[in-house]
Amino acid sequence: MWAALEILSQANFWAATIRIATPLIFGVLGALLCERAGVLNLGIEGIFVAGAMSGWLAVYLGLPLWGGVLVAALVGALFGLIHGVLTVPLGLSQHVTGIGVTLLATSIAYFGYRVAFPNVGTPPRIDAFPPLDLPLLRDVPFLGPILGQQTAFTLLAFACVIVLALVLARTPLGLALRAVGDNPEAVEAQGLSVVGLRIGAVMAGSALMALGGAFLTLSAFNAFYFGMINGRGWVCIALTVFASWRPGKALLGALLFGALDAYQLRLQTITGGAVPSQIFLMLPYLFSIAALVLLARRADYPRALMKPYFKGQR
Amino acid sequence: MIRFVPRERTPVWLTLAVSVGAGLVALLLTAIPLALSGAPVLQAFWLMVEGAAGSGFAFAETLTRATPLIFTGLAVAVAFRAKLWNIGAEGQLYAGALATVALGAGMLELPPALLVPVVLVGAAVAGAALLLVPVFFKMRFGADEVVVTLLLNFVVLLFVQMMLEGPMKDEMALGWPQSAPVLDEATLPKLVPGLRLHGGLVLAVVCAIGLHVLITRTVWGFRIRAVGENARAARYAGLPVGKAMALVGLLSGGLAGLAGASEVAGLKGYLTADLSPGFGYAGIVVATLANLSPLGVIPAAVFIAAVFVGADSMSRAIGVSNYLADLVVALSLLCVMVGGLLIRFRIVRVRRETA
Amino acid sequence: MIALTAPDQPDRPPHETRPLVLSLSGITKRFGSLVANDAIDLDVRAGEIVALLGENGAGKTTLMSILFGHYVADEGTVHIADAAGQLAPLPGGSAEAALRAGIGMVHQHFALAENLTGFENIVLGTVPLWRLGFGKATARAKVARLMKETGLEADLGVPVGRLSVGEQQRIEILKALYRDVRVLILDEPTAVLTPQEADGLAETVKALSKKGLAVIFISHKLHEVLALCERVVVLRGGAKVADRPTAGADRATLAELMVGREIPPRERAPATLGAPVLRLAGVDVGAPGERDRLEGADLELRGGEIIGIAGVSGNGQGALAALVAGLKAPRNGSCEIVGHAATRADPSARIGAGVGRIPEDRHRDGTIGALSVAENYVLETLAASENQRHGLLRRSAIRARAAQAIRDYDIRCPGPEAPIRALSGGNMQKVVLARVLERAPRLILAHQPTRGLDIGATTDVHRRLLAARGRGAGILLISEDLDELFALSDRIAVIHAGHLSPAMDAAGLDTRTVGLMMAGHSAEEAA
Amino acid sequence: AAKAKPIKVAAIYTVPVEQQWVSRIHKALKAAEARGDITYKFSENVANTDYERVMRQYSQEGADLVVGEIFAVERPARKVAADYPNTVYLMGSSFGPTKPNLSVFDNFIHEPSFLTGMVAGKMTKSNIIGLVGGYAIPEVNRLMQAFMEGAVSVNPNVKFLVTFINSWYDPPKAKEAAFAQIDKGADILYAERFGVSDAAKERGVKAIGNVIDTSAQYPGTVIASALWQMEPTIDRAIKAVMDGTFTAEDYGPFSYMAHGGASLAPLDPKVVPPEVIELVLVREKEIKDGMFRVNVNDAEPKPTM
Ligand SMILES: Nc1ncnc2c1ncn2[C@@H]1O[C@H](COP(=O)(O)OP(=O)(O)OP(=O)(O)O)[C@@H](O)[C@H]1O
Ligand SMILES: Nc1ncnc2c1ncn2[C@@H]1O[C@H](COP(=O)(O)OP(=O)(O)OP(=O)(O)O)[C@@H](O)[C@H]1O
Ligand SMILES: [Mg+2]
Ligand SMILES: [Mg+2]
Repeated sequence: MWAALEILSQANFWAATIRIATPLIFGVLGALLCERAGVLNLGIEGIFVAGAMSGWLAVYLGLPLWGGVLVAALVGALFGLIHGVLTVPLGLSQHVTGIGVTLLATSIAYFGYRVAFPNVGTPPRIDAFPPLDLPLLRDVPFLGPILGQQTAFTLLAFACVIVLALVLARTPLGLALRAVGDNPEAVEAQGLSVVGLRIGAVMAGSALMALGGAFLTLSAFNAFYFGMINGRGWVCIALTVFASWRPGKALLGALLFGALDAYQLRLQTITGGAVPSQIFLMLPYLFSIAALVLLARRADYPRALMKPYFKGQR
Repeated sequence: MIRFVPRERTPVWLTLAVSVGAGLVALLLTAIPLALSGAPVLQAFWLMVEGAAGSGFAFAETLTRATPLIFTGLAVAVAFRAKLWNIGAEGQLYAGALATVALGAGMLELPPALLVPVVLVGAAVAGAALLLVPVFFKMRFGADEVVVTLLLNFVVLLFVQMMLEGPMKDEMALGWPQSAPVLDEATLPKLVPGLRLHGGLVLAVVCAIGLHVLITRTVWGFRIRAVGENARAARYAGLPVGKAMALVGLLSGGLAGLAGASEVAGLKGYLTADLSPGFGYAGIVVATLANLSPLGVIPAAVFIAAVFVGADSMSRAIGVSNYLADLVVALSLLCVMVGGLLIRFRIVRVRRETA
Repeated sequence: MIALTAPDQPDRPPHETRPLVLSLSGITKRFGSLVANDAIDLDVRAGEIVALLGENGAGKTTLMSILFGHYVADEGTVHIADAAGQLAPLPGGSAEAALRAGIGMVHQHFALAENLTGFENIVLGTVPLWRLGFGKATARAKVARLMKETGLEADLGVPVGRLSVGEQQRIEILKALYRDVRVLILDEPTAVLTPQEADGLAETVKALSKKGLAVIFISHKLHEVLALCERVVVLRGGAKVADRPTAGADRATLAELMVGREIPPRERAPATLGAPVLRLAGVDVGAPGERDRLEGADLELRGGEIIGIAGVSGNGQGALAALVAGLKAPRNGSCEIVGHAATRADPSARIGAGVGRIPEDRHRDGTIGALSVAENYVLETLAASENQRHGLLRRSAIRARAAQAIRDYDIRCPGPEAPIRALSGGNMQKVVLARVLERAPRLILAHQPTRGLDIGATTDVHRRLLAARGRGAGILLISEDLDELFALSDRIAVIHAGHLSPAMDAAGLDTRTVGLMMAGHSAEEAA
Repeated sequence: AAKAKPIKVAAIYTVPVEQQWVSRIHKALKAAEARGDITYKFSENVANTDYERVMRQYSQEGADLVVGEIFAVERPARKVAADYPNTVYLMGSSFGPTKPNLSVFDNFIHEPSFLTGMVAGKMTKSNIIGLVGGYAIPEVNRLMQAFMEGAVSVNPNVKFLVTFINSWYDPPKAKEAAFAQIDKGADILYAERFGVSDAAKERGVKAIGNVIDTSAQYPGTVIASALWQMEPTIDRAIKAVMDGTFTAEDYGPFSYMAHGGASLAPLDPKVVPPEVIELVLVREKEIKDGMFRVNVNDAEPKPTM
């Protein structure tokens, strides 16, 4: 019992929490941006794959690490454009288009990887983002070791939380994005383009999702594997509701999920013999469901979520 | 600038032309990766057709793969009709499969005429029970069912793994995590000797017809549609909204559960954790292609299955990486969806200037 | 703020010499085979208030939507004066262009983002999107000045979704004025306002027009039109059939112009009272903190009479209606409906007891848009043996009865199989009415039964309600339209802040008294 | 009947060819192709639902030899083999061969795994060794068990941590699992999955390789590896097909050290103390000579802390 609690006092546990949470932070931010504008983006799982693959490939082919990050974002935005065009002006079902985009992005990434590397034994590697070297913080007890294990890519995630929160809350663009997810007619009637705003939001959101994937191949690890996204995208969709579509809560949700995952990995090493490993692996999902059920009443959905808007039609 | 104007009626030739056109565009797009990987494009297309329907074997394989898709497609169609966004058919499929081996692998000793129905009902109940949880959460707490059903997929899959490594593990399988095989008495009959086609297909078609009748002809079907279209008005009109949603949950989860039973008792014979390569998710695609019509689910499922089986065997025949198959499915899906749009709407160019 | 800061002109120049600000010519718009606008010409001058009249579906909203760039005309041109007063063509299909040219529109169905505050809704789209901030201080000052100048008061700091319709309406207008418009379109702005609010709006509009603003005013309430507008333009079947000064016109002539035939007057026989069908004693509905609640209500409604409930919406009518309709249960007190004690929230039990319910919002509560007319017609009686046998729908029988109702009630629609969402509001309401009256209910709840309906449809609804009363049904009529209340009710009760006044004989009441009571004065003070 | 070279070989894998296990088969077949002995086609990531169809398609096309892994499709695979007597099958399987044309193999590299366990047992200072695996299947359990047995054989005080991540390819997750074990005190990690050695390298602890040799990528970190060579198995099967002598047999033994199917990667004296190397080499010789038998234990390994 004591050992189970003691885990919480380890700096390494918190460091792991942040590492595990980082791709989720990107993913949840991306998903909430899309949904704030009224578009559910189930393409997320595939966009993660495409981001992981393209970011990694770019670096493998010689681009600097941040170049890889940029490439991943652009690839994500491209799939966002596909999803956006199909669901916004064409008004196709957001569920199915999303699943289609996941299939498309995944299969393009896999097929492309296999065409590029037909004969590899072990997947080739790159030099990933190194852990941060923070001259002053390094010596701060507890916090120093936690931050010292992170990379600059993680800082980008935190920066994105702040930027997105500010944009949504404070800027004219944020105002328009929130409005278009609530009532596109209101946006149209104020002379703004519903299609432009929504596609833009989906592209930007998808770029963020792709960064989540790229984090896995450029920072958390240094090679691309088939199947390595392993459902992380879907988890982000769940966390978006948990986060009530707010960037701050998105950060919280991702960290919570990361903490649960880091915790179960440690708990497994203690009690793994007695309890099937699957029980631990279920924990984060069960916890998410419980949290959702408890918080559901307070979640305020973007009212226009999943509702296509056609100008000049009622 | 373009606008979509709903068509008052769609001529048959247009439906045909658009369907063919969508297929052609999908092929055109597929030609790009094919050409990039240096494959003979035209031959590849021919091989695709051959692979999906070029022989009795090929077509039976297509139908075999379509069978679970019909079930999950129906499961999604009935749920989406009622605006119950069930993304959890995958998990419900596994729940049904689990029930199938639990009941059919030796626990009960009954003649086939009894054991098969018992197993099917058990699987349906298991799938339904799994969906009723999110339905309850939705009705009682307003919890978003998209998310809950999605997350339950993970939980169920882990649970299945746990059972297969633990209590339900087949000791005869030499350690590999799989269940004991279902008894012969619980096995769905094969339709054609030597082919994998099995009784699940017949059951799937029967379910589709049954669901069609239920939705269009019965009082409860009416209630489901009414609740789905406008739950507020349905409640105002005194319809039993809660019961209708529960019924939808039962039907949807039950059908997905049957998909699991059909795969286990009809095809595989036992349960492994990789029973389904995403049949539950594909069900969403199938249902939407079918425009949520139960009868439409059948051709939609066959279409998706044919594209996959055809593209998969084509990739093998010309020696291109078989990841191509998923790519072809994705492209076909998106093209067909855009095509469906052209069938439902007229696209009108509008002038910007009125000068 | 060109329009509002222009020097006040106490002595307006005569009509013709005022400059032209807007000129539509030959506007035609078709939806499929339907001609919604048929070669319409319309000129509007600065400072003019023009009424646009017509039946439901006559094409008023369509014409204005073209002007505002929501629709694109198939033929015809729009010219609008630029800042220098020069007429220039307006590019079609762009709300942005319309806004830039100085056109503002208050939509029939509000175009507000409910998750934004009033202030945010107003400034939305007025600042380039890529700007980091939007000069909140200046914007706030401008809105404050506008509110002061126009007297349009609203809480700008809370999400719009939490405001009353009246406040939302005011924000819609402020939103348009904030853009310094020269032409303001008001599409049925008073349909959801209380009489007091409507009067206030009229004053505001008058003041604005004095400063040079041109106003196009759409309403089905002819007395408002007569009081406010200088000129009326009438559309019928998409075509312009009249364009004349208001002076010298009366309600009857306008109605006839719109409908193209004479409107028969309502006939109201004296009441023959039956047994009580609704009895409330000390009934509470809704939690104490709730806005729309009922506290200690006493009421007795008998067969053969109509009791009108007057009140500003949000004062408890919703709770009362929900109680009678079976959506809510009484928290305290006793409630007896057609001889049964109503203790639970159970709509189907109410229907079974013989209550006919006409909901306030026919789109959200009354009908299911995607289902057919026939299906909506039998929505409440599915389980009845004439509609089903062994759980199977008797589809041809249902269709036949719906076809009969379509004939009886003169419901204009393509047929019983047409989805009800394709029907106009008036015709939709007739389907609801047919459904309710079919079973000869003992008690009828009529909640805003004619909101948004044109004069023809309104008259028809009134006629049907009176006929039901004649058959011995008791009718609880909840309405914000005092004219309607006085025209139909035998007795009138006023609801304010959850408190229901005793029902008073309508013959002894006047609109002023009721208006004061609606504002919270007691009966004694008001009298 | 004898067949002229190159014979037609098709392989069906249920995972991508990068997966360690499958990569060994793929590599051996590629080598045979390079020699000109065979023409080689493969399908990777084939779902078990599709496995039978793919088997039939290759058989139908006239493949002489079909290689693959039928752990989850044992029964249907045997039916297919019976239907195509002109094709022979060499399949990874938990069961025995089926006459006349289906042979089986498996990764029996528990012997070198035992030896790597000895290295680990000798070299751990904390007496805590961590094992991170994908799924607890026999092919994984067997090696982990042998490894643990080897470690205990030289160091009875050693304790084990075991984590399964429930995925074949999630290196970031495997890495986190490894970090968790290091935090718990493990100073040697058994790297069943990609990602574990990376964690070891980052934290400066040691790792034990498995199936493939990654010591070049992690110099000084990976201190010993148990390797699997599929060449003896594959080459024998190819030869049998060419000679027309292929029969249903168990190729399992050809993955044993004695046949060169399994080996211990060379131990680096700069990393592993000479006395340990010596101990291990003695045991290796005993195994090869048949003087020492390593148990095949397919039970799921449990942590012992
Ligand atoms: N988006 C649309 N698609 C098809 N038809 C339409 C559309 N909008 C309007 N119409 C048609 O145009 C006609 C005019 O409708 P419009 O809304 O302009 O009427 P209106 O005069 O504003 O009626 P009301 O008084 O009820 O507001 C309607 O009869 C309708 O058939
Ligand atoms: N989406 C649509 N497609 C086709 N016709 C439509 C559509 N929406 C409205 N209409 C047509 O518009 C006409 C008028 O519709 P509208 O909603 O303006 O009626 P209304 O009387 O104004 O309703 P309300 O009183 O509720 O505002 C109807 O005759 C209907 O046929
Ligand atoms: Mg209108
Ligand atoms: Mg209207």
